[in-house]
Amino acid sequence: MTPTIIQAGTAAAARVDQTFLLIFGVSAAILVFITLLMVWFVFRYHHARHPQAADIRGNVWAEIAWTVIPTVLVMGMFWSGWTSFKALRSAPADAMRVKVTARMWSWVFEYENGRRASTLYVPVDRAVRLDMTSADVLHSFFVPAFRIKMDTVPGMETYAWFQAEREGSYDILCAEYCGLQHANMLSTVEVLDAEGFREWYESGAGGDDEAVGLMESYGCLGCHSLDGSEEAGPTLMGIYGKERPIVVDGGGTRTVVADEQYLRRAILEPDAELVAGYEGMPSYKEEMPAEDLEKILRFLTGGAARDLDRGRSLMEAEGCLSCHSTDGSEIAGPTFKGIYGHKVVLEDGTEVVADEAYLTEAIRDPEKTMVKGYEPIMPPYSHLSDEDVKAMIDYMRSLPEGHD
Amino acid sequence: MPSPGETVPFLDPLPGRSGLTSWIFSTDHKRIGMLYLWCILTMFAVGVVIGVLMRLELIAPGRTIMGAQAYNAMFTLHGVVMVFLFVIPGIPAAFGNILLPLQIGAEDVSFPRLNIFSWWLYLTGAALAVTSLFTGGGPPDTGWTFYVPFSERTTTNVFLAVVAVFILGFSSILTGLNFITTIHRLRAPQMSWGKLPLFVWSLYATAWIQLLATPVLGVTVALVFIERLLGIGLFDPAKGGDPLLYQHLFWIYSHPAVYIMIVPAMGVVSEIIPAFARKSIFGYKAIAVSSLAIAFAGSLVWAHHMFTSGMSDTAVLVFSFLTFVVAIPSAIKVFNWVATLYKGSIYLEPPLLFALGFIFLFSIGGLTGLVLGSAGTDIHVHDTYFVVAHFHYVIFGGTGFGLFAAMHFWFPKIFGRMYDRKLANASWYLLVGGFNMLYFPMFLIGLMGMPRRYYDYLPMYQTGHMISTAGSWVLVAGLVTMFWGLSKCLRGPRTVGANPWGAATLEWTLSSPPPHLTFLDPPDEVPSPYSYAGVKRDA
Amino acid sequence: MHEPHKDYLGDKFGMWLFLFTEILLFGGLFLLYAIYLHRYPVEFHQGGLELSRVFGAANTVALITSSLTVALAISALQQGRRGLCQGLLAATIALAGVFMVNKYFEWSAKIAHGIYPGSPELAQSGGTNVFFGLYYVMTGAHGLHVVIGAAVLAFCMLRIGQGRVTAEDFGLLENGGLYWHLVDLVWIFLFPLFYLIS
Amino acid sequence: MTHKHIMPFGLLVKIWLALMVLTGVTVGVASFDFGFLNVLVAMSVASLKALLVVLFFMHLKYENRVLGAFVILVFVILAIFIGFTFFDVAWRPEAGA
Ligand code: HEA
Ligand code: HEA
Ligand code: HEC
Ligand code: CUA
Ligand SMILES: [Cu+2]
Repeated sequence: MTPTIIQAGTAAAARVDQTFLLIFGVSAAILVFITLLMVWFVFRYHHARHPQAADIRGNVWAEIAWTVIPTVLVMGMFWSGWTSFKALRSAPADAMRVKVTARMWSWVFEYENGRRASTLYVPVDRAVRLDMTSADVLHSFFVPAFRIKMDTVPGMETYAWFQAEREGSYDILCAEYCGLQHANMLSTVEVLDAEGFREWYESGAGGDDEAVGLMESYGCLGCHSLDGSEEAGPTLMGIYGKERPIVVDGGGTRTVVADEQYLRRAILEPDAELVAGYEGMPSYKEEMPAEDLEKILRFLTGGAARDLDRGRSLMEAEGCLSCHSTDGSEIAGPTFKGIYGHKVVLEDGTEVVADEAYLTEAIRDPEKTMVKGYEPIMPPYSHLSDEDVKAMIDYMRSLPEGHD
Repeated sequence: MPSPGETVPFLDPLPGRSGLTSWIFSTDHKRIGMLYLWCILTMFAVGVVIGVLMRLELIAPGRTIMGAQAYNAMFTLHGVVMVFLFVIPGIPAAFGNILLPLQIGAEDVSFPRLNIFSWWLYLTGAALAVTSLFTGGGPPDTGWTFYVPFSERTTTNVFLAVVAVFILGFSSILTGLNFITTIHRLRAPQMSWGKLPLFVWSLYATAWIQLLATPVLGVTVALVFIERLLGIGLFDPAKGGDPLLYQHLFWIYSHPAVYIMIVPAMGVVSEIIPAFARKSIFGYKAIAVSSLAIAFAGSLVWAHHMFTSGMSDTAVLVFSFLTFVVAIPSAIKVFNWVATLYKGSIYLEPPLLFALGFIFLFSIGGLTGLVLGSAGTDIHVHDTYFVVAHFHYVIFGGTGFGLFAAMHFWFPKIFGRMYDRKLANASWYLLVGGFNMLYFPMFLIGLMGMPRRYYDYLPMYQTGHMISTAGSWVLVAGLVTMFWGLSKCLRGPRTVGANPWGAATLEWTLSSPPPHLTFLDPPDEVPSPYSYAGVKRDA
Repeated sequence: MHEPHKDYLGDKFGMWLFLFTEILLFGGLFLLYAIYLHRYPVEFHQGGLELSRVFGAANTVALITSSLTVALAISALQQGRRGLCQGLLAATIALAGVFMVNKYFEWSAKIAHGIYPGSPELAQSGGTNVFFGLYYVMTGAHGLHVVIGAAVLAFCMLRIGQGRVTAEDFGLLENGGLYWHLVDLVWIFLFPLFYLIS
Repeated sequence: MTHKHIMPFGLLVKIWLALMVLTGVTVGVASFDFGFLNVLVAMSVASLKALLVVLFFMHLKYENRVLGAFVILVFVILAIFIGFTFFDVAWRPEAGA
């Protein structure tokens, strides 16, 4: 029994607890009253003690009393319940916003700066508003300590909010039945102090601290911001995947998507593609060693995990690992252990070798490559970029079959 | 010279008509009621076994006796069997069929052939539900609520399960239709509305819910079927549909359905309490009217199951308010029952014990229903074990105990034999004790945030789950004792006279068991159902 | 053996109760209709334009007329005019046939245009898909009732022919007629909701 | 047999004529555009037609009052089911609000 659950973690939760107390108090009193009365009557008017029953058929005043009194009581409960509900629903306008996407069977939290995570990091004493949806079936976002719960519905946006009063770690549970792994669709809210949160948040925006440090040291940050504001150069916040207007020689612009290759070129040969509206920038071709470049690129493309490699962290965040194991055990889908290069039997009986092309298709459009013996429950991951998919496949390659 | 039909007890064969077919093709309401009773008890046994297996699985976190898929199928079947095959038909189809015509002095129900047809439908539905276990893509794993989109996606055998539910719904509708017509048309001439036994009133109110709410369930599950088949997308957001509308349609039926479950049990209690207090029921009119009020107001509150579903806050306001309104008629009943005991001359026989158990357990269940009806608190406990505890208290503690009370009350009438009262009393203590041990901890872990339909759970909930599982064993012991006590005497001679309890409704004027044909001519005189002056308990 | 006595009013009462369940069965679909109309007024408007008013109106006339013929058939039977009654019933069933044939052409035209449940053309179209989804489900359910109703009336004809339903004992026909009127009743609402919604 | 009330042919035909006229009216009105009023008009006409069918073709006018009350009850319940669902759908916040 952890006290973090029993103790209300937000002011709104404390308000809800008052309603609990009111209803439980009144109910307990009524229950005890009725029960004692029954027991007493059965004892007192037992036929041995009271051989002749009285002839009483009713009493209008009694009926009125026990209609009116409960009515008053329940109206009180209703009102208290409604006001505490309002407290749970009234998100302050300046709340920090986090996008929540539920899918079988994991949570993805997306911050305003584009950082994605599967654990919800928030600062203490700051209102957080969660805008939620689901990628497949119904789920429900439930944090017992904050007394909040809201279904995530595909095709619809719902919301919840909270303002944590204490630092700590609070359970997130999925409270709407969603299939096989419903019970394991867990995560946590990590409430950090303001400083700790800022650090985490910005490391999210800037890859690991090291990458930010590097960019500082190379002077990138002298011209580019990481928070969206415009300086001498375009901001680098959320640059990855954006459409860039590139100046064409003879006038006008064309559009290029900022993928990894683009970013690489932008750093090494900035003059080859100039973003409209800006002057040129120095080339780093000579200056920057390959490993530093990779670190910065990794940061800019959002694969910013500190301790896990990019493929794995992506697969954790996207929820792959809630259905696929990496250790040979079966969850809902085939294990990833030793998958690369192995033969796979498909639903229609054909055999294929799990090479890069196959695996890419299996991730992007799983219905096309249904593996025999599994349910068609894997959602398509068509939103993933080529780099992301490649990183995942590289990670799978790193899991060769053991000898057992 | 009376025909054999007017003298031979209905349990015994008539000359020249014996064997199984004289039962399964019978149009006699008493025999049909018995058919229902056996089926329902069988389904109860199935549901109970599944329930105990679920408890075993939950004794510790992680896998204990089954995998996640198996567990998900278990609670789905447990819910479907218990709701659609046990409690909904339970009291009305079994005891209602046997007693309704007897209590109003009618020869039979209005449509006897429809009556047996409805049993056949029940049997078909039950058979399909059981078949869904072993065929297709495996037993359905959606929960008894069949929420979309999951129920449209899972590859398990949802098709068969929804067909079963559709057919069972039809069966329930036909029973309701039959009862309403019977009560309107076939009351003995002297049986005015003001003299109807309260059990009949409760059946009447229930029948209206069956009639008007069940078709909505029918069309809802039919839509799930069609969606799975054709993928029209009426509930699919990618195709313009709205998954929440499924929930509205489902609960438009399924909330009123909980009153189909409880109202007949309330009727049973309203018969038993005055009979054993030897005193007229307190507030006859209030109890009768409150049954109708529950039936009507119960149709207005369905969306209280959807406070966290993403529906509008306005709807939360309205439905929370109405939910509190529907609690009031239940409160009125409870107070009238307790008042009936006042200054009675009480015989604490097993039926009364079970009726009092009903009041106690139903009150706990109902009062915790207030926590669920209140918007702010429901957000926290929705879809947790708090809800699981609430509905087991009202369904098992309420309807279940109501059924047990009915069995102990009318058993001598139906079988002409008296059960072992000592065993009956002993089983009551085991049942009440085991029941609270099983379900009370669920309130606590629910408040701590333990979600329902969880195969696995965090370690902090383990103590509660362990106590609960142990409680299920005590409850098993109680049920076994109870059925042992009831069945023990079935071999013995028929010794019970017409009126062992000294009750005043019409069925007690007939021999026990009643003959095949009863009330060929309606009784000339119909006394008030609760006037015990001059009614003797035969020794 | 003892024969339970006939309860003419009770039978009719039971039939009405059964009609209530039918009303609520369709009621669930009308509920969906109302909500989706509220959400997609424009798509429903355009969907309605795509349906043929001529077909719809013709079917309305057919059903209303068939309702008249059953009602006349009942009066005819009560007056003891058995032949007339049989003729009117035959006309009713024929009108049901007209209705179904009409429906068949209407549906096949739509399906030929790629508008059918689950068709790729519809799947992407949001509100329009919902409109046609409801169109197929509701008119389909109604069509099923037309077929059942016609079968019930045919059964009544048979019983009248056998002399088991007579001028004195007409309950069965009356109840069959009630069922048929319900089918008409549902159509009276379906027609404007799908064909005239603009 | 009790209660043998025979509907005269003439009356039935008159009702039929009325129904046909109403059908014509509703089709005719539909070709004008009154916006949402169209739905209202169409539904009012349909309800009127339904009333005629129920009262005369279905003979309800000559049945027991209780039955009439039940018919009303059924439509009230249906109206509640549909109407109350609008407490949800009509008040849903727009996405992103
Ligand atoms: C027999 C069945 C039965 C009965 C009778 C009830 C009765 C009630 N139920 Fe329950 N309920 C269920 C079966 C039942 N329920 C089931 C099966 C579910 C879960 C479905 C699922 O999701 O699977 C459920 C779920 C459920 C929910 C949804 C919870 C959630 O999912 O978040 C709610 C919310 O309002 C609710 C409320 C109520 C209320 C207010 C009553 C009231 O009618 C209770 C009235 C009774 C009393 C109030 C007690 C007696 C009175 C007194 C002792 C006098 C004093 C009283 C006062 C002062 C008021 N129930
Ligand atoms: C009538 C209704 C009813 C009854 C009686 C019960 C009875 C029991 N239920 Fe119930 N339960 C439901 C209706 C009911 N349930 C519903 C509707 C759900 C929701 C499903 C869903 O989520 O979709 C549910 C869900 C549910 C859950 C939650 C599952 C989850 O969310 O993960 C649990 C968990 O413990 C549980 C346990 C039990 C147990 C242990 C019993 C026990 O009471 C069983 C105890 C009885 C015994 C142990 C007796 C054994 C006796 C014999 C073997 C002899 C019998 C002999 C004869 C009859 C002749 N049930
Ligand atoms: C909801 C559960 C689920 C999630 C989440 C999920 N998968 Fe899958 N995955 C499956 C299932 C089930 C299959 C097998 C059926 C199929 O081929 O679609 C599968 C198949 C695959 C395959 C082919 C495996 C083989 O044996 O050929 C690959 C590769 C794969 N997934 C990668 C991923 C990646 C990468 C992610 C995350 C970005 C992911 N999956 C997320 C369930 C899931
Ligand atoms: Cu996600 Cu349960
Ligand atoms: Cu409810």
